[in-house]
Amino acid sequence: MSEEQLYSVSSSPHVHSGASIHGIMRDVVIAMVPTFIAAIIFFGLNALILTATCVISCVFFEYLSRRIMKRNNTINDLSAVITGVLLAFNLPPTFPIWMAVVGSFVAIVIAKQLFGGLGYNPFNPALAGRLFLFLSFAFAMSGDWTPWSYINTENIVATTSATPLGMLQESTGSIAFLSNNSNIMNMFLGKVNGCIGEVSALALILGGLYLLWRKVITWHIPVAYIGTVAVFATILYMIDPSTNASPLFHLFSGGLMLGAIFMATDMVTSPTDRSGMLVFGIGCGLLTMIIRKWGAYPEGVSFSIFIMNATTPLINRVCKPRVFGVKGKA
Amino acid sequence: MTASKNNTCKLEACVTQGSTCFQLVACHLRASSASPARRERSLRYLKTYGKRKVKMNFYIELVKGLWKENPIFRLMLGMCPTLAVTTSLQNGLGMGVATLFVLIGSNIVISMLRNVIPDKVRIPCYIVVIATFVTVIDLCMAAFTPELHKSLGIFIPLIVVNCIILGRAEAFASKNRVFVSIADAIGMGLGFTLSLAILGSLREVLGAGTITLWGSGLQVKTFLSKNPAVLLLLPPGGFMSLGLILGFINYMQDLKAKRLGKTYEPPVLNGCRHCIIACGQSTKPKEDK
Amino acid sequence: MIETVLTIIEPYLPIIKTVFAITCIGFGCSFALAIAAKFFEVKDDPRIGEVNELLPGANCGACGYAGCMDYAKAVVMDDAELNRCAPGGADLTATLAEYLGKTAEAAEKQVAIVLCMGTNDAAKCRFEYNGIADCRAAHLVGGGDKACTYGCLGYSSCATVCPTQAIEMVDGVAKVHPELCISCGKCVTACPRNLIKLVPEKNTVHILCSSNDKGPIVRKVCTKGCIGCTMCVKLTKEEESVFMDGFLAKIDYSKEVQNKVIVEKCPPKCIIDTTINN
Amino acid sequence: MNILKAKFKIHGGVHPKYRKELARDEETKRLPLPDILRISTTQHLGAPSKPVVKKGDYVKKYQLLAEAAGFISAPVHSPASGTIKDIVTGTGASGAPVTEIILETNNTSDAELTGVYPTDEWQKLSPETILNRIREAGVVGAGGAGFPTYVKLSPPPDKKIETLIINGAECEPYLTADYRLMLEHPECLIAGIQIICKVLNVTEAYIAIEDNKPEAIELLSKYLEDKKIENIKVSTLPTYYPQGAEKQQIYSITGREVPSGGLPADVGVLVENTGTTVAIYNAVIKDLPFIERTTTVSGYGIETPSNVIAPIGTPYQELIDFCGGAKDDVKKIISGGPMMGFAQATAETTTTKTTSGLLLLTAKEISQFESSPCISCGRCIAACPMNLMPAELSQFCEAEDFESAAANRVMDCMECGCCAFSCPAHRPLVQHFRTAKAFLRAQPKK
Repeated sequence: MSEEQLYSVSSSPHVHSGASIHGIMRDVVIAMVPTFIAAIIFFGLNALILTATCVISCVFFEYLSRRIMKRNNTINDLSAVITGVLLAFNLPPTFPIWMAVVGSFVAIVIAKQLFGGLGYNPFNPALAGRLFLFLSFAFAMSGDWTPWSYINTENIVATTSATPLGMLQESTGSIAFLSNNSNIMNMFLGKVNGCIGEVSALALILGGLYLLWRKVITWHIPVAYIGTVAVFATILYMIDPSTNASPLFHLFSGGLMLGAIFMATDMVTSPTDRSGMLVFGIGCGLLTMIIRKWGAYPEGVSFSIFIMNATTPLINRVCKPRVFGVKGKA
Repeated sequence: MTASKNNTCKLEACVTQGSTCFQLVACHLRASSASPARRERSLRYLKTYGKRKVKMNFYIELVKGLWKENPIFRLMLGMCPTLAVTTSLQNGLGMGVATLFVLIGSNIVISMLRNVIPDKVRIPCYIVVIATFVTVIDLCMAAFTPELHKSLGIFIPLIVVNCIILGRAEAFASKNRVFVSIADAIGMGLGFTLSLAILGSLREVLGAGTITLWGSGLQVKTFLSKNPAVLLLLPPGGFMSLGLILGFINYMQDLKAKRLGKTYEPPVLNGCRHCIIACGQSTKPKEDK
Repeated sequence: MIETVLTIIEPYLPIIKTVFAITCIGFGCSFALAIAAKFFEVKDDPRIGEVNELLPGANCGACGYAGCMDYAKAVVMDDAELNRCAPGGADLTATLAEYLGKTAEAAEKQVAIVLCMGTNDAAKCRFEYNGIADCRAAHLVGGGDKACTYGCLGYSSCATVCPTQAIEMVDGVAKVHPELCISCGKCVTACPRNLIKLVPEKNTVHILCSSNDKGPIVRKVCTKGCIGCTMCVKLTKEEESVFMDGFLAKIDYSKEVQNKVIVEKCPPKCIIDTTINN
Repeated sequence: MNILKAKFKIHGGVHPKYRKELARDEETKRLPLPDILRISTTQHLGAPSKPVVKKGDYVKKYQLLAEAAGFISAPVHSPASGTIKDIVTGTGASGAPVTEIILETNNTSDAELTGVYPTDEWQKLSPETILNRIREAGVVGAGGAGFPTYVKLSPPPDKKIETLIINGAECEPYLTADYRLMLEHPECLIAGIQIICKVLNVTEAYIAIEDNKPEAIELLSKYLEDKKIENIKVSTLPTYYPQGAEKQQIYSITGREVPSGGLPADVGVLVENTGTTVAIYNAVIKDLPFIERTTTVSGYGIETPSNVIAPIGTPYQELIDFCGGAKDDVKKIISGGPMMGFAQATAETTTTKTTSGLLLLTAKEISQFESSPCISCGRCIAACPMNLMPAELSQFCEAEDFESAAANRVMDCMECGCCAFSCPAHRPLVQHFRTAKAFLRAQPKK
């Protein structure tokens, strides 16, 4: 008996649903494919190169830092790939390659591995990388770019070099133009200037639906986030349509869709309970609109998610489900 | 040889600090377990620990602040000015020198008055002494280096509550003779200045692409000045660079200990049993079974 | 005359005013402090603080009090025994006795010892354990994976609670470094199998087995287990320092083992003499 | 039709692969009497019973082997005639040491019963007599915990039981013993329910069955209709784990929440397992003590999965051999269901009154735990039927901060395993809670 194969003994349960971190991350990668295709369609080779750079350097830094810290290798869980893709999605198409590598370093090493790796990072690594680049290399982050220019530069009619939100901030374009239907349609499809992964709301929503179908994310954060922005923008629009853009403009401009679907729903840095997720989403929405309306920067998605990430432990503390059989607050 | 000396010094440091670093002592005992003789000596220190009778040495007191008990990199004191003013080498040096001056002055006076000051009101007394010297250096800097004074701003008056100064007054000057107190002050002050200079130059090189020693006259521009990572000049950059330096120091200590065939254990006093962040250390997979 | 003085000190007047004001404030404050000290004084035996200074400050709780300060209070106020502080040892007891003008007998220094030798190659496993690497958790799952139901599980729960890191896991069995042990007894309570005992330091001969099973059963699961052959008891018949408890030989720690030949004679070699083995 | 659909939906729950098809259509078979039975004296929750026989004694079938040692305890009877070989300390299914009476059987039928009552005469007995008979027969909850039924059926006088629920949900994967029992012996089950109703003076009874067992639902409702029994209804529950958990089942059917730390009697409900009900029937009507039970032997590691009636004290190896033997790639032997059962180190462990299943699982079916960090995906919180926050609790447990764990109600955890089942990081959550609960229980009450 003793020389035979011993039976395995562990605590119950003895069966498992089969879910794994790798599987979840794989689903997220799949969900990002439509956006990636959209990015290549709108920005051409630049998008491809940028994404490849970020992914490769993120995986490389992940491997290297785990190696130096003598921890087990975690590149197989694909979280570094996701960080890379998300970081690239948050960069403008003309962004210098070396800066993208620096951003990947900050994202993986400083924001993630120095905190202990996947599961311990208080902030979304891609977001941390983006904010580092945004605050450090403000000029490069607002790089001029005209969509379709890689095909034929003469076809450009209505697009200017600034992002829609940038125009709103500087009031360079008239509010009426920004809110007109064809412009909104362009923004929905992604035919505007912006970071490579944030322009096409359509592709992002497709990815989000896939994630919902695969039960990787729940509806709470995206719906609360986008809903809050919509309500906020509607109120502003109803107060004064001449100085405020339409709610649809706010929904499809900037990184809102990308943030709400892919960044805010990052499991590690968002609350765990459903009620907490709603609070988190509403907080993100409010902060985003406050920054867009009254802040110094045209876009507030990154900042708002980053700030709400910091409040996640607090939200987790407050928003707890009512324990079965316990009357009132636990 | 050097290693044993190191350990002994560390032990002495623990003992003189008078803090409850029993565990630290034990850590070093484990680290020094290679040679029985060394262990024996360490154990002797452990026994005399409660009585705290260690001879003072001017040189040891002077040198310890530079590295072994560097107030910033090893003792983590005075974080507020450290993070706030080190946006350039010049600022770091200025702050360091100002602190050095206050530290020397306050250590001398407090050490002289140590038998006069009643125990219960010692903290107000220290504050008064320190505030006097801070006022002096504040006015002097305003007069002679107005630019620097302007850029350091509120942090010069805030030296009053810098815990390095108060800490040395409380932990050292109030218990020791003037002579060694001066050595302690110089060592600690220089260590502080050195750390600020390192931190300041790092942040300036990366965040602005320059190194400023004295205004725009003594300023070197590096290739980074076109595209500097401005974030490093902002407060988060201060935290990040300080954290990276601390991590690097621990890493180097670890490598050094490995070379000597030991394991380096960072000075953790309370252990991590009560830390709520489950870092997975306590549930390492079982080895070789 | 006064006018001349005034003209001389005229430029210094602000300074004089300031000094005067500060002095007044200083006096006022110190007066207030003095009054406050008188009114709000908490009667406190100054000896408590000084006794606390004498204590090692490890706050290990070996004395049975909440910490060193608590023990100092108990020593001064409640006449607690002076020999309770294990880390301080006999020296401290003497110092305290001298300081407080009392007489006290130093407690014998005790060290923890793990009564098991079932290393990875000596003891067999019953099953493959898959779960938390913690003895208490492993003990709850099927009673632990070691085939011997008495033996050390080797998941280092004792080593984790040890405040001085005196316990090391060697080959799957905990081992105490006696020179680092401060006899706080934390490991004794941490061990789910009650393998760790505090024993007087002067005893150097130990029987490192806790299995109370009959010989054949022990032999089946561990090559280093006490098989209850009673040889050591017979060899130490005169001094009566070893006795049988069921099927397990135990050292009577109130006596010292003189006949150290039992270390050599023990068939499974589970008796050790620390003076020889280390 | 007397089929009721459960109205209330509990929070959480999971859908494991049920794999009931392995043994669900297997007719219950009777195990030939093994040569050696090792009867544990810890067949139930509470104090182990005290052996009244000694080594060398000759015992007859149904004879008392060990008597109840205290209020919460139950007697143990001999499942066969034979000689007591020894009384030793062995290992129980949970891994804890137990006292075992080793019985060498001789396969003669010199059984003695105190007296047999005709089936219809039990109506005339007083509730006290019935209760007494249940106690003397050593009936305990057959679902898993093994709470002595006698104690359960004597609620404190200030608590009035209004509703009786017979738990036929059998939500654990693989297990089909209760299902077979319902299909094969509906008359025993219904009579058992009527006995309990009489004892407790309850008028309303439900048989709770998950809707993945339509045959059982149909058969029982038809039986009830034919016999014109009005006060017993079949209640169908949606299929998910842990539907069979007492508190969750009460909520599903009645909408009442059993208070934390309370008993079902606090909300006027009593839940009995189907196996227990049949045992009550046997005890009261046939005067048979609880000496055997139906056990499902299943899993991909066994040649022919079956439902077997085995006497208590049967070594698992006998059951495995009876079912065609184990396959080579068996990695885990589990006593009970895969979600809450105990993994066994050997097949030497013996069955008890609570052994509802014996599973031989291959490496493909079982899960491996890792202590990788929590990625706070919240799936455990979504799955927890007690609405706890397992992710947070496990971190408290990992840091050994058991006070905080208790403050966050770790004691309300029923160890159903939903959290660990759905954890993508494969964290051993339930084990953390078990350790914490064991620690907290050992602490003196403040």
